[in-house]
Parts: sequence; structure tokens; C-alpha cells
Amino acid sequence: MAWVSSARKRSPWLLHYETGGCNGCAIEFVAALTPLYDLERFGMLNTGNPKHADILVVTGCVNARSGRVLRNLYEQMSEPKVVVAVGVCACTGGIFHDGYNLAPGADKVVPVDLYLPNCAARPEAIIDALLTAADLLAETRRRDQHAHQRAPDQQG
Amino acid sequence: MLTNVRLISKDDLLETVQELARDNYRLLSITATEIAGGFDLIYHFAQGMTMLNLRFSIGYEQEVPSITPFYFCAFVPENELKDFHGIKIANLPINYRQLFILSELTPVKTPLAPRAAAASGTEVLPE
Amino acid sequence: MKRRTVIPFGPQHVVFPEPIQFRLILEEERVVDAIPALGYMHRGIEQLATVKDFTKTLYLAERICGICSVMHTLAYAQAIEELMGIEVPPRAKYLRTIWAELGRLQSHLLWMGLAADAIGYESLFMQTWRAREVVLEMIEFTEGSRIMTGSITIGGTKRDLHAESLEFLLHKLEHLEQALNDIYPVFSDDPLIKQRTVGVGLLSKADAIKLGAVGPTARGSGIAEDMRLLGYAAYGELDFQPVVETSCDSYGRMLVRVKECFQSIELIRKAIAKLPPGEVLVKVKGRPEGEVIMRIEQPRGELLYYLKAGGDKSLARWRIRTPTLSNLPPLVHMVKGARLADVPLITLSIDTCIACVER
Amino acid sequence: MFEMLATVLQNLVAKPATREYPAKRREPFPTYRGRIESLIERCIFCLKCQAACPANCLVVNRKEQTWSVDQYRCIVCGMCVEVCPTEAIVMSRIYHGPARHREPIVTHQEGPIPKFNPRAKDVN
Repeated sequence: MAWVSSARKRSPWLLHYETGGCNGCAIEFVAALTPLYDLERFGMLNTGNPKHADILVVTGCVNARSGRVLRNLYEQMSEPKVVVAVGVCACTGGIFHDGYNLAPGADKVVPVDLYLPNCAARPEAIIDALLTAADLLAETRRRDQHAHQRAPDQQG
Repeated sequence: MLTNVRLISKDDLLETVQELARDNYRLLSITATEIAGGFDLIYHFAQGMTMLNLRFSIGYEQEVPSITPFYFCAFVPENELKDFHGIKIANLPINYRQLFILSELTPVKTPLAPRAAAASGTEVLPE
Repeated sequence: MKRRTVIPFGPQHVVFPEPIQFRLILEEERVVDAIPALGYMHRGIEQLATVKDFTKTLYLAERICGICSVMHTLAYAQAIEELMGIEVPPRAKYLRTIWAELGRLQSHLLWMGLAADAIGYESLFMQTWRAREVVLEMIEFTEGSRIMTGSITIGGTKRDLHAESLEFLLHKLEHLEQALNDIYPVFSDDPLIKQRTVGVGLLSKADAIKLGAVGPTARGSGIAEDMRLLGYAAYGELDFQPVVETSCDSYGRMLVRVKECFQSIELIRKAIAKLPPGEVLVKVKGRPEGEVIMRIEQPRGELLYYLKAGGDKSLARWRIRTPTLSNLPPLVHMVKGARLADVPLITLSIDTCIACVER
Repeated sequence: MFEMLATVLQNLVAKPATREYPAKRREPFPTYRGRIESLIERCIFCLKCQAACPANCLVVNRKEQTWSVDQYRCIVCGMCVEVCPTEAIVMSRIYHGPARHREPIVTHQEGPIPKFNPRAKDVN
């Protein structure tokens, strides 16, 4: 089944959630899906359902109310999953970092695997980040498989 | 600059707003600023390009009547006044109880009225 | 009485890239009431402005909204200039106008794409966003960044347009006009789009005034109000008339936006033709003091700033009333009586920008 | 019908609209602002950039002669580049890529702090 996993490596599905901030990065993420950049040629698909998604793309700074939604979405995604924080707001809070309503970075709410800074992140940079995330995902999957295969041996 | 300001008193508010509503003025917004001992309120109206501002001040504990009977859209700025300043609004039809934009998880109450918050003993923002 | 159901619409929904929730109260398929639930994007910018230096607040203003960032810096810079009595050089005023119109173009194209997507017209969505990339290329070439441009500053502009950039702009504008000429008949005549928009989300002129509608939402209902007529920046010297439609529905609002794209192209061309020579920046010294109100026409409508400064390094109060905040009551009014399937499109028809609403 | 045929033919021969991004990279525009970089040997530790930064992402330590930037908080506004008297901060055209961990980039200056000559800028 090697070809299945190699095919799956290049087709992760994305779930995008804007947690706050100025939505500049959110717009750039949508721009990355449109003809000039066309994320779908890598087999990536933007889905609205957390159960279908492999990669969670977080843009914007996490505030008191959206943090709960983000946590919910993350918990609903099935393993293995990768979280990408796009933009400085999602990384550390950016210019809003000392605001009263904010968590300084998405990693205070969900475990973040990849940080992509810049304000706002370019579509090219978003493509870079998502390709790296796809590799990470494949790596995690392989590790999980190994762990599965080895587990019975160790018991026996 | 801030021009076309009409100074009124709190009790004249409803009457004046009723007149403006009859003359087809649009409500733009309501602004509150914390001043010593209370709030300074400005109601912004416009007719075409010309603006008209109604201005009066109130104490911390005073209640402001809601102008939603004449301008239903006033529920948005009035809920904001409740949220950010803790101003009491009487007879508000859609009342979010200080949860319009802030949430129950927000660590501070009335962030734009730090002196009022300090007086009432809730958590204060670091200066 | 029929049985009522409550459906939460959002916060995570495919139609909009931003989180907002509507609690829709339904009787079978009809919406009887809608209650917006906000607060998913609140950052507390008004409070941060009372702590930060007023020159740094300019960057905060830029980050109120990623789509109309230019307009917010323009409004903030103009407000501070009025407080401090600074006269901006004429060339800077024209540059500001050009960049503001580029911002309006990209915002309208973005909306057109999202609307096409909500209707279910995928290829039109792709086409409009392809045209939008042309505008973004112009913005990047002249301002150095795609979204957060930071070109407008207190006292003028940070960058200047030299002959090469002007040529680039004019060349790309022609490209864009061609693309828009292809897109326009689809929006105005396509039966699919007409079916989804004509008569959907009615807002009469009287209601629009009473509920405080602004921008394309008001102009789609026959109110000829455009804050650009106030003549800020260079708009006073560029002759133009606001685009008005009288059909009072989503179709009218859509046509206003599509036609405004052509108007923006025309305005940019006029501004380039009239661009005066000279300096673009004057030095700013001192601190602002006093009160000021600034009204500006954003892509989504009228933006209102109230600034109060007491001669300190930071502002005493900065009230931001954004167009979408003003368009929320009309939206609630329009949604009442609509069918559930039409709600996403009606919500889009006022061009919601939640980042603006919640600051 | 013929109109449609023309469009089909046009699309068959036309170049694709998509930029083949990772394979082909477009040269960034000369004015593009990617990220800030420090030329530490020119730094005189005047702390002007630290004061001017709207996002408070710069930390300058005169005693230890270090200059650090948190790229994960920097909003690329260019204020520090403008205020720097010795042009020790430059705007690079390369944007910051994704990373697994976020830590500030610290640059350390060797040797004595250079003397500031206000006219040095004109000579360059």
C-alpha cells in the first residue's frame, strides 16, 4: 500500500479558521486558492468540515471568544493533524500582542506545528508553509504506522 | 474639527431626537468618553453631508434613555456603550448584557472606562 | 402558532472568510428574526490607542481591516493633520487618492468573487479573483506590499510614484478594464445571477434612511450619498458623480459595486493625468490637541472617526464607527422574511467586514 | 456558438494563468518589503529603533552589544529602517519562510561600538 500513502501525502485537505485580527492573511489564503497561485494543483482542498481536514490553518490573533471555537475545531479533527499559524498575529499576537482580549499566539490554545510570520503573509509563503506541512503530515503518518507495526512484536 | 455641536441636557434627549427623526436625519453613531466623574456623550446625526452633534454629560450612576423608539439601529452603539463603558441604558429592546462584543471570558470589564472600573474594584488594565 | 427553530449560522462558515454568528429564528423555511452574535474578532484597538504613541497608532489603524487598510490610514492621517493644522502637499493628496481607489478596486473585486462563490458560480469567482490579482500587482509595484502597504503617513506619503510606476499603472489599468468588460455583462445579465439576486433582500429608501444604511447598501436603495463628495484628498478636483441604483435589492447593490469599479479606473486615470509635481511629505512636530470628526468613503460605505487628544503622546479617545457596523441593522431587517437558503447571499450583499466591526 | 468556440480555441493556445510557484519564482519588485535585516557592525546602539517599533519586537542591549528582532512579531512596517541614523537596518526583499519553532534572531557585535559621524551618511 505504499502508493496509497504516497498519493495521500500530496493531497491533504485544509480547514481554515480566522480567529480575529485584520483578516489580511485570511484574504491572502483565499488568494492562494485562486488561478494565479492555485493551491489545488497540489491536491489541497479547502473544506469547511473539521472531520475531513488534515491541516488546520489559523490566521489572526486568538481572542477570548474565538479561542474556544478554535479549540473545538482542533479537537474535532482526526489524527494525524498539523496546525499552521499564518501571519504574525497567529504566531505571537503581532502589533496587538498587549491587547486586553487576546492570547499572545495561537500556540497558547492549540499546539502549533509550523509558524509562518510576515504581515500579511504572501500567497507564495502560504504555499511554502502548506507544502512543508504536507511533508510533516506524511512524516507523522509514517511514524504512526511504524509504531503500529512494532507494537505487536514488542508484546510477543 | 468638531463643528455643529448642540449642547443639550439628558432630559431633552428624547424630545430632540424625535424632532431629528421627523426631519429625516440619519443616526451615524454615539460616542462616549470617560471624563472626571462620569461620561461625555456625543450623538452624531447627519442629513446628507452636514452633520449635527448632540452633546451632554452624565455621572457614573446616571441612566440614559434608549433612543431606539425613533432609531431602531441605535441598539448597536447603545450596546457598545454598555460593553466598553458600563453606561446604563434604560429600556433597551435588544440587550446583550455587556456581551455584545466582549465575552464572558474577557479578563477586564469596561475597558474604555478604566477609572470607573478601578472605582468599582474590578480588574484594571496595566497602564 | 407554527413551531419555531433556532439555527446558529456561523461562526465557522464556508461563505465568509471571517467568523460571525447569526442566530436565525425560523418558522419552517422563513426567517422571522435574526440576532447577530459578535465578538469573535475583537482586539480592543480603541483601548490600545489610548496607551500607544499616536504615530504608532497609525499602524494600528492600518490593521483594523486588511481589505480597506489604505482607507483607515488615510482617515487617521487626515484626522491627525486636521488636529495639528498640517497642510499636505498637493502631490501627496493625489497619490493618496490613487492608492485609495486601488484599494477600492481590489475590495470590490474581492466582494464580487465572494458573491459569485455564494451563488455557486465557481468559474466567475475564479475570473474575478484573477482580475483582482492585476490590481494587487499594481499595489505591490507602487507601494511595496500587497495588503499592509503603509504608504500613507501623517504629513503626506512615504513613497512617490515615478514615471516608470505611472506607466506600469496605466498599462495594467488597460488590462484590468478589458477583464472587467468581460465580467460586467455576466453580473448584469446572467439569468442564474439574476434569479438569485433580483428581489432578494429588499431595503426600501425610507428604511435605508431610518436604519442608517451607508455606502453601496444605501446607494443600491436610491440614496445618492458618497462621502467622496466632501472633497477630501484630491476628490474635490476630480469630477465624478456617485453611482446610484434604485432597485433596492441585492441586484442593485451588486450593480453599484460593479459600476464603481469602472468609476475607480476613471478616477485613477484622471488623477494620474492631473498629478502635480513637488514634495510628498512635510515634517511633523508636536502633539495633537483638540477634537475632530473625520468622515471618509470606504469601499463598504461611510467611515466615521472621532478623535480626542489632550496634548499627550497618545490619544484620549479614538472612536471608530465602521460602515459594516452601520449596515448591521439594515441586514437584520433584510433577513427577516427571507428564506434560509437566501441568507448567505443577503449577508454578503452588504459586504460584511467583521474585522472592521469589532476592531 | 462561434463565440464559445473562439474562447475555447483561445484558451487552448494561451499560456496558463497560474504561476508555477515553487518551480518558477518571480523576481520580487524592487520596492518589495520582505523582512528586516541587521548590519550589526554599523550599529551604534542608540535605541532609536527600539523606541520607534510599533510592535515592540526589537530589543537592543547596549551593554552586551546585542541587537535582537522577533521576526514572529515584526509587522514589516519599516519604521526602524527610517529612523536608523547609521543605516544599520535594511529591508530585505526575501520574505520569511515557515519554521518549526519561533525564537528571536539575536545578532552580536564584536569589538568597540563605532563612533557616530552624522556626515557619514552623506559620504555613502
